[in-house]
Amino acid sequence: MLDKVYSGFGYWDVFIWLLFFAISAALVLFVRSMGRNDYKEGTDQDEIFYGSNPVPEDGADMGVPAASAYWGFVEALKPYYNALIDIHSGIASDYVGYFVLTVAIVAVLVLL
Amino acid sequence: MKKKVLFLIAILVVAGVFWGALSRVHPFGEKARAPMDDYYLENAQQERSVNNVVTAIVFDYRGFDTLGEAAVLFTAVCSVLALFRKGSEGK
Amino acid sequence: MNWQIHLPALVLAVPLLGAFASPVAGLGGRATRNAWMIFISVLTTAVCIMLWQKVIAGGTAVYVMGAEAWNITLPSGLSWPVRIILEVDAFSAFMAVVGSIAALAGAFFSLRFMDRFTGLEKFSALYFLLVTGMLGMQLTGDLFNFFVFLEIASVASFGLIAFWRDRPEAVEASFKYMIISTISAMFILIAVGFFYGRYNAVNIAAVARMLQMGYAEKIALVFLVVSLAMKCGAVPMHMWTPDAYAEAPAGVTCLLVAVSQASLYGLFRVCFSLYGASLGSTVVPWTIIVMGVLSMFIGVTMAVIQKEIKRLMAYHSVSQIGYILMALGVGLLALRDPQAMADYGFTAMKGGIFHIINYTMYKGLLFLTAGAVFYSAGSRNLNELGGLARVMPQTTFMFVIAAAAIAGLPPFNGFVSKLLIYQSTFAVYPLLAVAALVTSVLTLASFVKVFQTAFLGPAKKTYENVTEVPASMLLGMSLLTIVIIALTLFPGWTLSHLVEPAAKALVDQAGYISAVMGGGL
Amino acid sequence: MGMYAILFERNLIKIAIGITLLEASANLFLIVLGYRTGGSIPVFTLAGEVRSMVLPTPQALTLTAIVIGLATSALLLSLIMLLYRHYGTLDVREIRRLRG
Amino acid sequence: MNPLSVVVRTICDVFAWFMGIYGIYIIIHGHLTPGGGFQGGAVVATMAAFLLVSHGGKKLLSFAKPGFYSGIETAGLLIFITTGFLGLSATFFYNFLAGRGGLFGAVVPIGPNSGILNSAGTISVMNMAVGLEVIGGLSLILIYMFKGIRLFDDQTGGSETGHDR
Repeated sequence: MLDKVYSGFGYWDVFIWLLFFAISAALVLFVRSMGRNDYKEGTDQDEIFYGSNPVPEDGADMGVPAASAYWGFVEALKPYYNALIDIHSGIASDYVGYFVLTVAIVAVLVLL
Repeated sequence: MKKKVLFLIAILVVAGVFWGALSRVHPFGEKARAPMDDYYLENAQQERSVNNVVTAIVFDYRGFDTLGEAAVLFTAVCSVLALFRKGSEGK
Repeated sequence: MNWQIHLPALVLAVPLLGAFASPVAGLGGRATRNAWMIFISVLTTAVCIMLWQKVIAGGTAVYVMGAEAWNITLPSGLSWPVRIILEVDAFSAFMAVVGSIAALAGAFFSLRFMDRFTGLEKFSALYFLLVTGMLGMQLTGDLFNFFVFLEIASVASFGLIAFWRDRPEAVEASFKYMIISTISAMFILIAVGFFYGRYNAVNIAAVARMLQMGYAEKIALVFLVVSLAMKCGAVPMHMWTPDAYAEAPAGVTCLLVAVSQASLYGLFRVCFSLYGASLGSTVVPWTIIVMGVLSMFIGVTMAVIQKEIKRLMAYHSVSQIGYILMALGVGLLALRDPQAMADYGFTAMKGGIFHIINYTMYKGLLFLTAGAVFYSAGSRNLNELGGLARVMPQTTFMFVIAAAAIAGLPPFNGFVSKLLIYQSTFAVYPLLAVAALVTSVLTLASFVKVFQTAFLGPAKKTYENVTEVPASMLLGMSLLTIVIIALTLFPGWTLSHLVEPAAKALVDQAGYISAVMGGGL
Repeated sequence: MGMYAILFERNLIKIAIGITLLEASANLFLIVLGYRTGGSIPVFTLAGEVRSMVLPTPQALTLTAIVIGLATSALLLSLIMLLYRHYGTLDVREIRRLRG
Repeated sequence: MNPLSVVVRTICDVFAWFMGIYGIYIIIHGHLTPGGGFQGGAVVATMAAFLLVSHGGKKLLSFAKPGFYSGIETAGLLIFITTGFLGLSATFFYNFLAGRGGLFGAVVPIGPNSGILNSAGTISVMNMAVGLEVIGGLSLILIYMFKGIRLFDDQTGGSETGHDR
C-alpha cells in the first residue's frame, strides 16, 4: 500500500483504518435504521429524562462547570496534587532554585 | 526553610563543580595552542586591512554575531518602547 | 542556480530585514504594516521550503559568512574554521520548515487579534525578531552564534509576552521567564567558554572533531543540557511555561511553541552532533528520558485540574515535550550500539522527530483556537464558557481536529508518532511505554473536559452575541488544520521524505563534521 | 557568583543586581580564557613592537555578551518598574498571582 | 523630574558636547583604536542621559523627539543589514570594500603602524551603522524609562522633588 508506516512490530495504514471506519459507520447506521418505528414526536416519548427531577427551564445552569469535572480523580490523588501545587508556588526565586538544583544533581550524576 | 538549605547546597555544588572545571581548562596565562586566534592575529591586517584585530573579528570574521547583537539591542529597545507605550488598551 | 547557494543566509536575513524595516512600514499606517508582515512571513516560509528542497537534494548545505565564497569553510592550508558557518543538514531544514509554517499561521492570526492594541509596529518587529532567533538557532553551526540567537529569541519573547502590559499577570509571567532564562543563558555562555578554552574553537563541527571527554567537557555538557531542557520546558524547570504560554497573545504563543522546539533542536544538536559517540556513559540519555517521563506525567496531571483554557494547553505542551524528550533520549541511548539502533533506536528517533512536527502543528492550532475563543467570548475561564459550538462552528471544528490529534486518536497524525514512540520505548523498558499510554489517556480526558465545557452544552445567555472570528484569523487556523490533515492522510510520505532524512542526519555525526571539516576525520 | 542574590533576596532590584553580577562573572570568565602572560592589546595601532598579543576572540565574544547583557538588564528593569506599578510592591513573594 | 541647579546645568551643557564628540571619535576610529560602534554609541547616549538629568525630560524632548532617535536607530540598522546584503556577490557579509582602493579601501602595511583612517572596508561602515543604532537605541531606552517613571508618578499621585533619581 501507499502509506504504510512500519514500526518494527506492525504497520499503520490510514486508508485501511478509514475503510474500517466507513464500514463500521455504515453498520451503525444500518442498525440505527432498524430501530423502533413507533416513535412519535410530541408525545411523552421525547420528554427529557433528567433523573426524574423536574427539567430546568433555562438550559444555562445544566452544564457541568469545569471545576467539577474529574472531581473524583482529583480527590483520590489529593496528596499528589497537594505536593504538586506546593511546587508551583509562583515565586520566581524558587523557580531559579529548582533550575540550580537540577544542574547540581545532573552534574553530580555525570561526574560520578 | 528546608528548601532554602537545599538550594544553598545546590549553589555550593555548582560553584565547586565550576571551579573544578575552570582549573582544568588550561593554566592561567599560558595558552598551549590557539590556532584560530593566531590566524586572526597574523592575517587580519593583510586580509582586511584593519589595525584593530578585535574590530576585525567583531565586524568581519564574526560579523554575523554582531548583526545578532545589534538585533538583540533593537529587540530590547522595541520591548521597552512597547512596554512604556502611551495609552492603555485591551480589555 | 547561482542564487540558491545563498539560501541559508537569506533564511535569516529576510525576517531580520523585516524586523528592522517594520518601524518604517509602521509609518505607512495599518494596511502597509499588515501587508509587510504577511509579505515577509510568506517569503520566509518560501525560502525555508526552498532551502529544505536544496538540502534534501544536495545534502548538507554549508554557508560561510563573509568569506570570498560560500564554501570556503577552512582557509587555505588550515584545519580549523575561522568564520561563522551556517550548517544546514536535513534536521535543521526540517525544523526550519516547521517553525516557519507555525510563524506564518501565527502572523495571519495576529493581524486581527492584535487590533485592540497600540504600538503594533513594535509588535511586528518583535515578532520577526523572534522568528529570526528561532531560525538562527536552527541553522547555525557555531556555538556562540547559537547563544546570540538564543538571546534574540528570548529577549523578543520577553517583550511579546509582556506586550499586554496593562495586565499584571502578563508582566509577571514575562518577568519570571526572564529571570530563569537569563540565568540559563549565562550557563550556556559559560559552557561555550569552556569549549573555547579547551579547543580554541566555537564551531560545533570543529569542536566535535577534537572532543575528548574530560572534566570540563562533562560540566559543559551538563550546563548545556540542563539549560536547553529548561528553555523547552522539561519538568523540574517547567514552571515558566504555563505562565508564559497563557499570558502571551495567542499568535505569539503559537510561535513560542515553535521556539521551544528550537531549544529542543539545540539540545539534540549538542547531544548527537557535538558529543555523539563520545558521550560515554548512559547517564545523560537516562537523564533526558527521566526528564521526559516526568514532564509527560506531571504536565498532564497538572493540566487535568486547570481551569483556564490556555494554562491547560500550556501544561499539555509540557507533557508533549516529554514525549519528544523520551523518544530522542531512547535514540541517544541506542546511539553507540548499531544493533539496538536498528532494533528500536531509529524507530524512536523517527517517532520523536515526527512528533516534533505534529506537536508544533496541533499545539499551535490549539493555542490559536483558544485565542479565537478568547477574542470572541472575552473569557478564558472554563467555568464561565459554554455552548460556543453553536456560534463558532469553524473554530469548534478545528479544535476537535487538533484535540483528537493531540490525544492520539487513531486516524490522526498524533497517533502515528505516538505509536512509533510506544513500540520503540517498550523495547527499552516497558514501564516507559506504560507511562506514555497513561499520559495519552489523561490528555484525552482533559481535552474532553475542555470540549465539553467550552464548546458543548446549552447556549449561555452571556454569549448570545458572540460571532465567528474574522477571516484572517480563520485563515491562520485553517493553514495549520490543512497541514494536520495532510500529515494524517500521508504519514508514509511524511516519514520517508521529511522525517527519515532528519533522523539520519541527526545520527550521522561524521557527516555533520565532514561537511565543515572537509572529510578530514 | 550572583546566584546567591537571586535565590535569597526578596527585593526585585536586588535580584536584578544578582543577574548583572552573574553576567559580569561570565564575561570575566571569557576574558580570562584569552589571557597570555605579557601580551599586549591586539590593536596594531597602539601595540608598539611587542609580538605577543592576548587572544582577540574572547574580547570580541565578550563585547557581544556585554551588549546582550545590557539589553537584558534594560528590559529587566523596565519590567520591574511595571511590576511595581501593578502590584505596588517589590517583594518576590508577593508577586505570585500566577500559580498552580 | 525637575531641572537641577544652574551650576549643574551649565557644566552639563558644556560637557555634553565634549562627550558627543568623543563618542563620535570612538566610532569613527573603531578600526584603528580600541572601541567601536558599541562603545562610542554608548558614550554618545550618555550625552542624552546627561541632558535628561540636568535639564529634565521636557527640555530634552523638545530638543529631540523620540521619533528622531527612532529614525536614527532604524537608519543604522538598515545601513548595517544593507551592507551585509551588498556583499552577496560573494557571500552575505563579505567585506567587499577592503583593500580595493576607493572608499575605505586603503591598504595598510603589515605589522605595528599608526593606521590609516580610510581603511578596513565595510568594517568602518558597519561601525558607523552600529554607532548610530546604539545612539538611537540607548537614548530611546533612557527616554522611555524616564517617561515610565513619570507615568508612574501620575498614578501614585506623588511627584518627585529634589535631586534624587
